[in-house]
Amino acid sequence: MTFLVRRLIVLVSTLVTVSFVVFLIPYLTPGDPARKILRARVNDPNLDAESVARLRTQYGLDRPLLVQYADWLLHAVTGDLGISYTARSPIPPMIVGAIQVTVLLTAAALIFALAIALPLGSIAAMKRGRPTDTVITTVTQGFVAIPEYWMAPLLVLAFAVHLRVLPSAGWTGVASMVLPCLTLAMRPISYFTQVTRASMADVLDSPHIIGSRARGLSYRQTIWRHGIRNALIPVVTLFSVWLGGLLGGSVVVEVIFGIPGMGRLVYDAVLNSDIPVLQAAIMCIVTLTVAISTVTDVVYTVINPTVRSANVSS
Amino acid sequence: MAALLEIDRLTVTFGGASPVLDGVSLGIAEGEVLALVGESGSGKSMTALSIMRLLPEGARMDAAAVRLGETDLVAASEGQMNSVRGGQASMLFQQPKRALDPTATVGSQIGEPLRKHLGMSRSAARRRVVELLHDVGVDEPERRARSYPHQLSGGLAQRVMIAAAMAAQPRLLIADEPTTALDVTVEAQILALIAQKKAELGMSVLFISHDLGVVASIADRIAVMYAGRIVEQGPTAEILDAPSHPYTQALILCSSLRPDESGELYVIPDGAGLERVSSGGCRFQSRCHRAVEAHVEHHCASREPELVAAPGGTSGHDTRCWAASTMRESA
Amino acid sequence: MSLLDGTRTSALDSAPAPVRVARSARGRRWIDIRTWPASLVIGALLFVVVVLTLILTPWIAPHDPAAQTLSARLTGSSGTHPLGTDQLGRDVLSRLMDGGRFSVSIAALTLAISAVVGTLLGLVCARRRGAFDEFIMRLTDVLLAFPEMIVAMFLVAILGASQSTLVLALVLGGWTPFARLARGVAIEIDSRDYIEAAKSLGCSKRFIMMRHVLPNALSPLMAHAALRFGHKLITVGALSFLGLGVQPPDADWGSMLADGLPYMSRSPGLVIYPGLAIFVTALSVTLMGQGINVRRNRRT
Amino acid sequence: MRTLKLSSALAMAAFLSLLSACGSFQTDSSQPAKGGGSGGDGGGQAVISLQFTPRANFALETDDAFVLTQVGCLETLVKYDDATGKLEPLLATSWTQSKPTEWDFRIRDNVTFQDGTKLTPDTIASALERMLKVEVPPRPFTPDVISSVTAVDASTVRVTTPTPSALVPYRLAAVNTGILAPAAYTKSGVDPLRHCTGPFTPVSVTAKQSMTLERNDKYWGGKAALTKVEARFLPEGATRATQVQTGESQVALAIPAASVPDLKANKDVVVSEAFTPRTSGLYFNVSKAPFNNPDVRKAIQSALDLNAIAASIYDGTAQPAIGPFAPDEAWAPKSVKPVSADLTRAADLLKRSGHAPGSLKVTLLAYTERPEFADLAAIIQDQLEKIGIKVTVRTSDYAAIEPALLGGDYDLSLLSRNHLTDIADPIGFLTADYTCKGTYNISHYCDPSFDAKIKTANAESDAKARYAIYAELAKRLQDEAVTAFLVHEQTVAARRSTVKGFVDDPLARYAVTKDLSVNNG
Amino acid sequence: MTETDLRTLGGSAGPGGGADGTSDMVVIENAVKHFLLPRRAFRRTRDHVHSVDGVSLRIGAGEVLGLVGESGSGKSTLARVLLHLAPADAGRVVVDGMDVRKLRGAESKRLRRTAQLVFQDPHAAMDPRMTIGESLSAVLAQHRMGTAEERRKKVEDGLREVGLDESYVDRYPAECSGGQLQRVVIARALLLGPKLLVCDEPTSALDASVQAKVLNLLSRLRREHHLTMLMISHDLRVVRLISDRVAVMYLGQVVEIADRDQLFDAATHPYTLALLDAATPKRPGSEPTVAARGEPPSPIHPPEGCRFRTRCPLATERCRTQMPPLQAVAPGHEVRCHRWDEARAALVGEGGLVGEGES
Repeated sequence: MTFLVRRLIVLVSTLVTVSFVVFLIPYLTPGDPARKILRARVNDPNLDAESVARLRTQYGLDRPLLVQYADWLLHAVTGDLGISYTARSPIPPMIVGAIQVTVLLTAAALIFALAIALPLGSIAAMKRGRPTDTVITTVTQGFVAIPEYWMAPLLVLAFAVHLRVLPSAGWTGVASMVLPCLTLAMRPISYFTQVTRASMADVLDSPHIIGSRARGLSYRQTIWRHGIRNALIPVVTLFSVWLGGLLGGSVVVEVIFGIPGMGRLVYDAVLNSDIPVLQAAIMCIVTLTVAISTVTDVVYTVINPTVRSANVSS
Repeated sequence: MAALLEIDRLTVTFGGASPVLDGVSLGIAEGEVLALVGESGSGKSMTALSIMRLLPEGARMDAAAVRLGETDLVAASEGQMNSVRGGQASMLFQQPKRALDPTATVGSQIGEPLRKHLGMSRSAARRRVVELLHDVGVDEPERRARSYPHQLSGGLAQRVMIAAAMAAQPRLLIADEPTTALDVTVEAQILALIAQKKAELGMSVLFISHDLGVVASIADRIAVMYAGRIVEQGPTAEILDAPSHPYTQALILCSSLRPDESGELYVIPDGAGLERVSSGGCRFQSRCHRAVEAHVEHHCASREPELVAAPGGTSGHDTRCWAASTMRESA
Repeated sequence: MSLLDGTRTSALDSAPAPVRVARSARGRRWIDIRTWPASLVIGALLFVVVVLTLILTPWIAPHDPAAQTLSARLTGSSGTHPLGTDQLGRDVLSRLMDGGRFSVSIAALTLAISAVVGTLLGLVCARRRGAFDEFIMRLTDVLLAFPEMIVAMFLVAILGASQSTLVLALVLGGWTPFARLARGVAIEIDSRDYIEAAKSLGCSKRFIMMRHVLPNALSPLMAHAALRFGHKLITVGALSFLGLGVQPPDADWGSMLADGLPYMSRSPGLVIYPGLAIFVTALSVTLMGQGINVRRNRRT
Repeated sequence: MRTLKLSSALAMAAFLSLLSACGSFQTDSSQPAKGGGSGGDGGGQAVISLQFTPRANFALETDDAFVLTQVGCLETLVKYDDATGKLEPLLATSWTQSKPTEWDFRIRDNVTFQDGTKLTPDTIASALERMLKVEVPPRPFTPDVISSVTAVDASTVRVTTPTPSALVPYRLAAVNTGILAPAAYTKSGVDPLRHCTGPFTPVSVTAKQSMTLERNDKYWGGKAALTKVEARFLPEGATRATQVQTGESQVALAIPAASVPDLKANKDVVVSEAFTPRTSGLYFNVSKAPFNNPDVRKAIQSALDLNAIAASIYDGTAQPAIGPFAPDEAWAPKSVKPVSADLTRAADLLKRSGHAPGSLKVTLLAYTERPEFADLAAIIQDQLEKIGIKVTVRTSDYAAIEPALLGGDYDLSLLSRNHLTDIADPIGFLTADYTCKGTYNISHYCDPSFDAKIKTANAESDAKARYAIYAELAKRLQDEAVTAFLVHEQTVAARRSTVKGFVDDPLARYAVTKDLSVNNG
Repeated sequence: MTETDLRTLGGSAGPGGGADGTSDMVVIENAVKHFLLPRRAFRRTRDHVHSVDGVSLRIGAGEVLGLVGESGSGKSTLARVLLHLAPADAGRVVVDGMDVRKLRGAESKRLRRTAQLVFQDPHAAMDPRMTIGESLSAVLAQHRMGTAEERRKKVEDGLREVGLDESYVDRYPAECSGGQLQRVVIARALLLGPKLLVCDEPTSALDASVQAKVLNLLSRLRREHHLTMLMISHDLRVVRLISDRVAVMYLGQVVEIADRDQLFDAATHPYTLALLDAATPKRPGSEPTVAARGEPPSPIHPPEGCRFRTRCPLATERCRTQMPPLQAVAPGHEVRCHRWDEARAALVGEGGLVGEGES
């Protein structure tokens, strides 16, 4: 499986590059980097110059940058992500909790989007050029242009304030997921529908559909056996791209609905200049995103034999 | 010989445009190979797809009759058609690799008609697929059954298509330019394979090609199409040796690539575009050297000739030309 | 790692835009609006109206967008204030027009920089291949791994919130899709016979780039740019909404929307109008992008 | 086979999402019922929306202590009653100054922590000693002002100070000095679950989201009315307001001014406004031109229309300022009126200072943490424009502008200051903000006579006399226009009309109390 | 022959010269072109496609060489090597006295004026966004020839020469049929007055009636412009029609080369014989004959020894181990086969081969 190996190399090198940039954050932000780094280690924002000098040696901040980086990376890899300035507590539990929330939120929104978009896109493709297609295409295209921070307040106004059927904020159960998921799903619905429609249309036009019908498969069987899978290939890719993209992209929704996810965590870290949390959160998001894209490539390979043998066989 | 396939006045139209097929009538006897010959755009493939009722969306098909054996293909329900396709009638395509689903193994696709038409179990179908592949001359059939279309060469893919087409032992094989995309040495192999299978199964073949040379060895009869019409049909030898329609004659001359005394190859004159042709006269009229001859000119421009027995031809040799009788003499 | 090169790029933000170049164009000029698909016409019209309004704001705005009347705050629409007034008694319509200048120009600026940088890099990659290409493509891999909002927030953390941070943040990740698309299209076009023909006819590399590659690559790139524009506009708004973008006293649609949230039930217009402005503007360019794609596919 | 792979991939995705679902909801498996449902005996259940999110693992030296007192869990030895301005017993029943540097507190009997351990002077002493040793001790209770805490006998705790101090009981009213059971202090932080003495027992916490509490049936002060409380941590003010609007919460604290009219319009909601010792002002950098000239400052003071400001962006929830202290405060100067807007006077003053209209260009800093400051800055910009002062507004987060403020490298800045930061006495505020060596002297104001007055006040044990000095100093700040005080803020809380017994604490210490009940009929 | 020799020869041939056929317009010696396949992780070596693997050829001035082979035989690559569109990895390629592998700057422009290419698919060979007039006059502009007016006139003349009227100047490629567009492509190739025309399957995408027309045009142009031509086709009949000599390629190598008549009448390589057999018009009803087994192996891993051995009915042990050399079997007739002397007798049946019964 040289293909997998190659993907892993890209994955690791990406992470190393990104981690170096992330490591440099305290050096890039204004102020004394040593103080900022120490702040995370010793929990004292008001260090005098003497103790800074002492701690600088104690924590090895006077070593060459690359040595420090290696040290930092080693700590990070072993789960020691430092202490949050604001929370004064170890970071990993914060990240784990936030990631679970965001992954659940995004996955739910995307699965919802798929559930809407796959049938819509397929129907549009099968009714190409007819009014059904026009309506589906036009409406879903419009979804792209809806800002989440516009839709969310309007949804809250409608469903929480006026109708009072759904909670306006929080993360306390399935009901509280409905509005955030709906908000988050709008743009994916649009993209998924369009991609499904296009790829389904491509598949419907491809000669192998005629080929399979000429072997006696009914239209339905043909679409089911030879259409859907082919049409799904680009959708699967898109799905995971969104999954990765939304890990950090759900900030707005998390803020509006008061959801304690990754976006909110990073947002707070930025507002409070909580550098260790920022570093840890960005590393985690990037790791996840890259991992997802790797998994996607593998899944893509599994469902698309054309790529598989090119990658796998010699 | 009883006619296995009979097509009577088949017309296919897209939207409001002039028909791509205009009253095509054909018959293929049991065990016979009929070659449908013509240039690109003449309607050969449309004829094939009409028989299978697989015309693209938006096409309108009218026919007095299209009959395969006892089945009326015009009146047949979609369900009946599904059992005809791949069952009684199979099809080969010009680009075999593209006619196979790239995401499914070759074996599973050959197995489809077995399971569908013969009701085989999955495992029985799998065993039979290997036999079929072996029968069409594929080496290592077990391994090949597990491979994907893109892993096959063109010739191999066409063998796979043949295996799939033969799976349910059809009575009619429609081969739509099955060798055009192949190298010449491989083309010969595929032609031989089709001939061999035809002999083994005793099936009829509708062989579509633009190449008269390819057709010569495999066809019993030839039908020549021009602009959506059959312009001439008859026994292979007679069509090739004594064509009675000026288009057939021109096509043979062109295809032979034999220069005349001045070293020039024969060239069919440019005519009006096809869209102008159906104004009532003979469709070939504007390109036909015969049409200028005074005594037939009148008819050629105003009335389209019927497909009638070619003068001096044997029975079954029909032609669609006002000047057919004078043609023979000059040929 | 070419396996997703084509698909990944456009997947996130553009609708299906397979890297395909018109093989045989009907020889119609762009100017001929009669050949434009409806979505392109409607989108372009809307966009022109929006842009003209924003350009002419200093002359046509009914009020000074900064003029306050604290005694007449949060009024509904009236003759003097067609869209009412905000929490400081400023004219909402004038502020919308003024705020739009920030939103649209920042989105346009980031897009323009991204598109030019990305396209040039992509074309150079396609031409040079080798190590440079490899490096740039790996770089796009890395940058694509960053969700855009995270990049923006990362930069805000480093540089502080400001308009220039906003532009920088959006350009940083924004050029990558253009680079990939341009590279893909250019490589695809490069493999065409007419490029080989031009080479064999002794045409200069410059000529091939300018007359063959660029014109043929232009329409997919334009479609992509149009589809990206709406996205940029929304992202700019999102960052301002979160207080990480345009900083007061300047206001763009995103920050106006955020400012209006507390007054939503008293004066829904404060939330609805800025959102609507973003929506309509984003929609107009998206329609244009779709139209260009439709037009392109029609030619194929 | 192919289909199998595809479906297994999908199944895996579904499984993963399920997994994470379990993960993220597991901590609140004991979901409280939606608020308002009446409980079996008495006051039912309530959901309360709080402004602060515990961020420091409930370390009591941080603001997290406020959360724990607000929800009715954490208790201090002494309680400062804001209404009367007096100290009340809580965990301590009485206190005396045995020596100038020693205070003895008598501990209430029969108080047990929610985990069953008994409250003893020893547990109190070790809890407070611990507080003195943390890396950043809370301001009211630092080693600078407290030397040690010891248990004297079975019912007495002694607090020793380095210098004579009259304010020790006030210090022990600060929420940071609340007492938790010994088991609460763990290596990884403070665990408040079942470790309080208050009327409600915290049973579960969802990080950054909520805390669930049950009634402490063994509370020393008697059973509380509510059986169950869910406290939600909602940092967005508008969200808290919405929660009460929709009835998702019964009580919400710190309602932003903008939401007040909406809530007032809702007949199911009761809005209460209460005093808070917080005044926002336009701070001048008096160390440098042009604001070293009192006339310029006074010109600006006169140009501002405080009534319009209070009525507009504060939506009537704030009062025009008469100085650093609000009129009702004990140490406020009597019968002082806000400076009324007088553009003519302002123009004259400006002319007297030698600045022609239009010649003055200054920069105004505003920080984003106070959402109203952006609008406030816009108003000030607009109003100063009228007397020909050109103001450029720069907004950014507080951390970014603090160096400029402390370093004296700015012209004008908006600040909102709490003048009872440490204890219920404004001396800390006056010292930090306006003495020459003040640690937070943003104005860079320095007047030895002012410092001398402060010194006198510090030594004065008679409250009345002290307050008189404060009033004098406050008037001075206002008259010299050291700071252009804008408005006295108020805290606004909202509750459903079914809620009874709610008191909005101006110091944000208490919200859920024994007496709070929800009556759903 | 040294390089200087070639230069003088090439120079002396001059425009329109070399009709006597004594000088060489093209000399290819041991040309090699391998295409590298993408690198794979943890493989030291990279696979490559042996497209052209040691080909030597000469084309005399004014001569037409036919080049025959199946897909993957490397004939198109050879054309690109010749025109320096796909630079050779090794060997020597000389066109009209210019060593194309060493051309720089102005010299390479001279190669472009000397040698031109006609493509298989005329639609792909024209930029869809440019009118025919734009496409053609751009070529002249690139070579700084004439004013805009002169260029337009020259383009119209060029189009007229291939039988198209000036209305085509303003047409877009999509508005032309394949046959018309192929003529445009030919007109474009002739604009710069080349001496050498490389035709890569110029008629295989066209219908029979159009094919004849284009072939007639090429014959006429060849006569009128004294063109040297390399005529590449998989169709022996096309090559026979127009070529003076014919070379047959298989998997990157020339396996047989001879004068046209010699090749068609006395071919001795089994592969040539198979091609000839496939091209022979079949009598109606005759069984298709199959003269080569299987399909061409992958050019990534060509067989050891003789490359045709896997499909050759005459293959022996020797063919497996030894690559046969290209050996002269008659004047101007070279074959790469160990068993050339027996092949013809063994493989050609009673009826003979192409054309033998007819011509």
